[in-house]
Amino acid sequence: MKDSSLKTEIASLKLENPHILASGILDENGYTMKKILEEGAAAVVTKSIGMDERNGYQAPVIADAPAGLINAIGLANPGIESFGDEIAIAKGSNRPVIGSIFASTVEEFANLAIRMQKYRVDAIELNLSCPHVKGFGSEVGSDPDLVEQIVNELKLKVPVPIFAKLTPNVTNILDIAKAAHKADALVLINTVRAIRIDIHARMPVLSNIYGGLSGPAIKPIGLRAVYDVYRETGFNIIGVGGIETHEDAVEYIMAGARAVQIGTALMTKGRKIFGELNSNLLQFMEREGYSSIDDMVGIGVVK
Amino acid sequence: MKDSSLKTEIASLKLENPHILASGILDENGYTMKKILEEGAAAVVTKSIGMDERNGYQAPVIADAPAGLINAIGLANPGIESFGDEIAIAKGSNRPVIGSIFASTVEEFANLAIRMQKYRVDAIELNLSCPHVKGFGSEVGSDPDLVEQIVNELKLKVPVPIFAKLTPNVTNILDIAKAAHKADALVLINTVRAIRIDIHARMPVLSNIYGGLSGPAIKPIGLRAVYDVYRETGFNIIGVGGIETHEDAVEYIMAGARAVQIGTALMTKGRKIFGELNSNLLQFMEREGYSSIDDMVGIGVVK
Amino acid sequence: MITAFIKRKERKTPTVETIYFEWDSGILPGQFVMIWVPGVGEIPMSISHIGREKAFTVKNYGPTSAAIQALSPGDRIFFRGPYGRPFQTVSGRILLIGGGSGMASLHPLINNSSFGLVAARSKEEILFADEFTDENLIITTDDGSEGIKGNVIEGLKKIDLKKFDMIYACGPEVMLYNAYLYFRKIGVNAQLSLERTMKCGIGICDSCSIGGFQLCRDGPVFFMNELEEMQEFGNFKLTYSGKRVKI
Amino acid sequence: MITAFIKRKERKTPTVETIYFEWDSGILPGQFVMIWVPGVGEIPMSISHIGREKAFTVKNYGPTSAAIQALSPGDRIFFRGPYGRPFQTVSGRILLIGGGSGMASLHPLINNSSFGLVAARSKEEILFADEFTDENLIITTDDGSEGIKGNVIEGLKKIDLKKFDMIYACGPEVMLYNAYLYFRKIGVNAQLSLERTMKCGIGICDSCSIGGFQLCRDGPVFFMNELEEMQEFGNFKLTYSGKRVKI
Ligand SMILES: Cc1cc2nc3c(=O)[nH]c(=O)nc-3n(C[C@H](O)[C@H](O)[C@H](O)COP(=O)(O)OP(=O)(O)OC[C@H]3O[C@@H](n4cnc5c(N)ncnc54)[C@H](O)[C@@H]3O)c2cc1C
Ligand SMILES: Cc1cc2nc3c(=O)[nH]c(=O)nc-3n(C[C@H](O)[C@H](O)[C@H](O)COP(=O)(O)OP(=O)(O)OC[C@H]3O[C@@H](n4cnc5c(N)ncnc54)[C@H](O)[C@@H]3O)c2cc1C
Ligand SMILES: Cc1cc2nc3c(=O)[nH]c(=O)nc-3n(C[C@H](O)[C@H](O)[C@H](O)COP(=O)(O)O)c2cc1C
Ligand SMILES: Cc1cc2nc3c(=O)[nH]c(=O)nc-3n(C[C@H](O)[C@H](O)[C@H](O)COP(=O)(O)O)c2cc1C
Ligand code: FES
Ligand code: FES
Repeated sequence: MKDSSLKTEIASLKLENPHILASGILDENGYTMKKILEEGAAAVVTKSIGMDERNGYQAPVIADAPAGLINAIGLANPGIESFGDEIAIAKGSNRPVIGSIFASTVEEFANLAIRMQKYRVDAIELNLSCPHVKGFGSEVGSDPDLVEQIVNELKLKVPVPIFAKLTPNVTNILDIAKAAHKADALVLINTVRAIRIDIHARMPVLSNIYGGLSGPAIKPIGLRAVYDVYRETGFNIIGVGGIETHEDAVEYIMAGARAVQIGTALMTKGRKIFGELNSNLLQFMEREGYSSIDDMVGIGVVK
Repeated sequence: MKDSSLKTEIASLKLENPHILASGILDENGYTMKKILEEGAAAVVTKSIGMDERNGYQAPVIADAPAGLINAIGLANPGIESFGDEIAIAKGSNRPVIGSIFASTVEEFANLAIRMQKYRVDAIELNLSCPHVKGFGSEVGSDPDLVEQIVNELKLKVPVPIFAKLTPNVTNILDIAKAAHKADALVLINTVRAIRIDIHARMPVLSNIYGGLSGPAIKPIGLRAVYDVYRETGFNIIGVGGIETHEDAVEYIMAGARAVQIGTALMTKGRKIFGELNSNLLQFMEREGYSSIDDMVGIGVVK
Repeated sequence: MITAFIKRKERKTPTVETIYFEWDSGILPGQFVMIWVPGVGEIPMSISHIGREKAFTVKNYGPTSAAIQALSPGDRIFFRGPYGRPFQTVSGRILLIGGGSGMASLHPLINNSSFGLVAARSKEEILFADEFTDENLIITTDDGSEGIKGNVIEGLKKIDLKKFDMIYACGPEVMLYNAYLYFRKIGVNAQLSLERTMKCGIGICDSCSIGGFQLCRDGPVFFMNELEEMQEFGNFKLTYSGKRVKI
Repeated sequence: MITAFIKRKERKTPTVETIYFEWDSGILPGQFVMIWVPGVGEIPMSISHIGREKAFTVKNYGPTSAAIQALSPGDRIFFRGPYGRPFQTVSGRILLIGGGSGMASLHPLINNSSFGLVAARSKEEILFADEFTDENLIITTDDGSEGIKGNVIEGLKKIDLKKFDMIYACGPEVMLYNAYLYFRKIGVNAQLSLERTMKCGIGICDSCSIGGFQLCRDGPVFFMNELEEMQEFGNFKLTYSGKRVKI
């Protein structure tokens, strides 16, 4: 037994623990974000925000899946103009707020980033990976040239750390990761393209037909992405996909992640998950003799 | 209530029911295949067979995953030379045996297909999709030109139906599906690239590090592939990925599959699964008023 | 998705219908399901009848509720749930305060001795009032076409709230907020079932949140002391897009 | 993957060790686990001690079993299971027939009155013989260094098999096949625990199959009548690659 610390760093962003709320889950309302930070999350990523207000898709926007969930919220968001209030409320917690943005062009990404920065976010996460909205997300994020241009432009325009969130729905995620090499960290992974059909209704459940699969089902896919990218590049990585327990978080950290994000587990475990992860991870580290998160990063990777 | 029939056809292959044993699961030993056909499978696909004997990877070759399984058997097989006996034993059941083959060049595929045909298989399935062996499977199957050459060459060389089994580990499965358009049917999907790390051993569980995720976890991913390809092309499709119940099978059929394959469910349900699927599917069809499988193919697809 | 068949329907008001179906599930008063009409939409709906035979009582607001009312006996319904924290039941005298279709979620609480304060726009829209005895019922209508003319507060003023062991209320947020302020002034405890836009119903999308709580999961029923700390209650809500607006 | 810590080890023969560990799981006689030595390999192993304290008894055959024996008390072990259909236990007199490390899987069946036929290559390799009373024990060794010189069948000939309520046997397939033929001739029932190459342990890879049955799941224990219909028993098996070879 020794004293262990949960602290970790991603680029210049200092975190009290490695557990961050993932984008799109309980992060549209400032009061909710504030509550989740108070529950123990080291930081929250906001819902992905675009230039204009979007209603997203008509419900049903979620469908069940084995050990997971399929969603097609459709990038519902109030538009960057209206989002400052929510960030201000969330920042009342004095913990980092990471602003997620989505767009279809370099210019829009830059525009959004500049405005997010004015709202005093602590980092900006680029959603290059939403799998279910035409013209955004993974359509942008599967083109290495476009990814490179967006990341490079943002690094020129805004001083806060830039995180690039990538899609697993590509033949080779390494190509995209390398294209985003100027980002301060990569966020791996977003959801996996998926469908659910109701055999009695005889049609897809989601009003948008397609959605993104999240939850434990995709954990082995997320781990593969983190492992691959870490082994080949050594980049800063934030792991996300199917994390429900501290063991899942450790698996991602040993595959190379310096922090992790939690999304769908809010459904299965509720907001209290952050407190549980923190105390269970600390116990694990003390029992196994790790003094810091850094001691564990990438140690599961076979060179 | 009316009389329903489970019969279905894929190209010229007539099947008593839509439930086929997937390649790589309980299909290396002729006696096992024969037993599974006797249990009610409409057909079996053999383990993927190559030119030469291969031991595959050292155990551990499987690792657990949420609602699934990760495997890296490594294309263990006795080589085409030695496989005739097993097919002969399996064919004692008088039900179709589909020979699966893997190779890295067009010539080897042709060579294997010709020899499979001599063993009197009823169809040949091309494994263009194994995700965990370098130089084979999905490395071949993610190159549309190579896929097209292989399929076209085989259609010239062998008269039995040719099924092309595709990988979901690509940016756009439609491109590959279209390249394989001369195949008599497409088999969708093979496993999804994945990793499992043991946090106490501090290393990947599989001796090969990487493996392929199968089981219920990938059902929404397989359905997406079937739905997409069926909607865009109307090709004959055999659905595979995470099928455990007749509802799962119906979901695939409504997404456009004319038959389905079952693999990992043999682990959770045992060999008796085929009998159960047959009787439950028949009951469902009678209750819901479908007289044939054909009545259900693709009806869940929104045009 | 759960499916069931509609057994029968009862028209309750010009806009409200009760739809009965068989569902073998233990539901508690105040819980709800998400009902899906394939090709139309999915909306939250309280289970108004929780015995062996289940029912919901739906008001025709817009496309999805209209599509539900357009279904016939024998038709299939699709839903998921049950969701939500139910009303906490107590022994003793209870007061039920329902505004409009809000009576639907209170319906399972009605018993021989319960007292009802039923509010509606007008006479035609009064819901479930016939299930209370005459001496245990007060009606208010906005237009005065029956009972007291005015809103729920006008009705509340006629009642000695202190004689009840628990007060239950459900209806539009403005009504609930005013009732809440009144209860606070009088100093009585109560359970209020709120409504917000709901997309997921399972506590992840944030569209139903109120002061950091997810109505679909932490609620829809909240106690007075919980409402106290919810900065947004009666004040702000987010629209379908997530835009903050005044209530 | 389950993990536990080694408590202690006991050397049983020059090649065999019993390794004790704590594992809170209900194991039945004849069941096995897949033991993983990270970086080396994964192999099937019977649980030889199934009480509160568990143990397996491992013979040094090759790389993975050697690596297991190289572990020390306090070291972590990794395994998954328990797997397999156990021995069916009976009340009455039982005969246990073990060849080599085959005694490991029979060990949990040993009781005060059980009779043992323990076969080994030579004196040094005799396993668990000391757990039978002298009058209830026959030993055979291939080289005659102890007990009867010869194989198990030589020992069987000395025993009146009919007086046992059940016979249990475990060892190399050639031995088991000959025993099976002998039992059939005499007309007695028996349960035989077989061995085959195992990769998955959970009934999907086909590497352990025998006559259509998966040894890891339908077995490893089989009854006489089941062995009867297994065309491959004592005859053919598949190698690690899946190639059919004569046994
Ligand atoms: C816990 C709870 C219990 C309830 N119980 C009952 C009950 O028992 N009885 C009852 O009558 N009512 C009940 N309601 C209210 C009921 O859910 C609403 O009346 C219902 O949502 C109305 O839907 P509609 O489609 O008929 O009408 P509308 O409100 O016109 O349409 C709503 C539909 O459109 C979607 N939508 C809304 N705004 C937008 C937008 N800007 N862009 C795109 N889509 C949008 C919504 O998700 C929904 O699918 C309850 C509500 C809650 C929260
Ligand atoms: C149900 C069951 C219970 C058992 N119980 C016991 C027990 O209690 N005690 C005991 O001592 N033994 C037991 N065994 C036998 C034990 O599992 C083997 O002795 C063990 O597999 C030997 O492995 P090894 O690595 O030490 O030696 P080797 O046999 O030299 O190596 C085997 C290893 O190599 C792999 N391998 C084998 N052939 C090849 C090849 N051609 N190419 C690549 N890899 C290959 C195998 O998967 C394994 O990992 C049991 C076996 C079974 C089936
Ligand atoms: C309901 C829902 C909404 C989501 N919305 C977004 C989003 O707006 N932007 C984004 O980058 N990711 C979004 N995601 C993806 C998650 O941030 C995360 O990458 C993914 O769900 C995998 O993590 P999990 O398994 O922990 O949920 C969403 C996921 C869910 C389930
Ligand atoms: C243990 C195992 C071995 C497999 N081997 C092969 C193979 O040799 N060839 C092949 O085409 N697919 C192979 N597969 C993939 C399956 O045929 C199937 O495509 C996949 O497992 C998804 O179906 P399931 O979820 O029903 O298992 C294998 C799968 C498993 C689990
Ligand atoms: S409806 Fe999604 S959080 Fe409540
Ligand atoms: S070891 Fe794989 S089927 Fe038995």
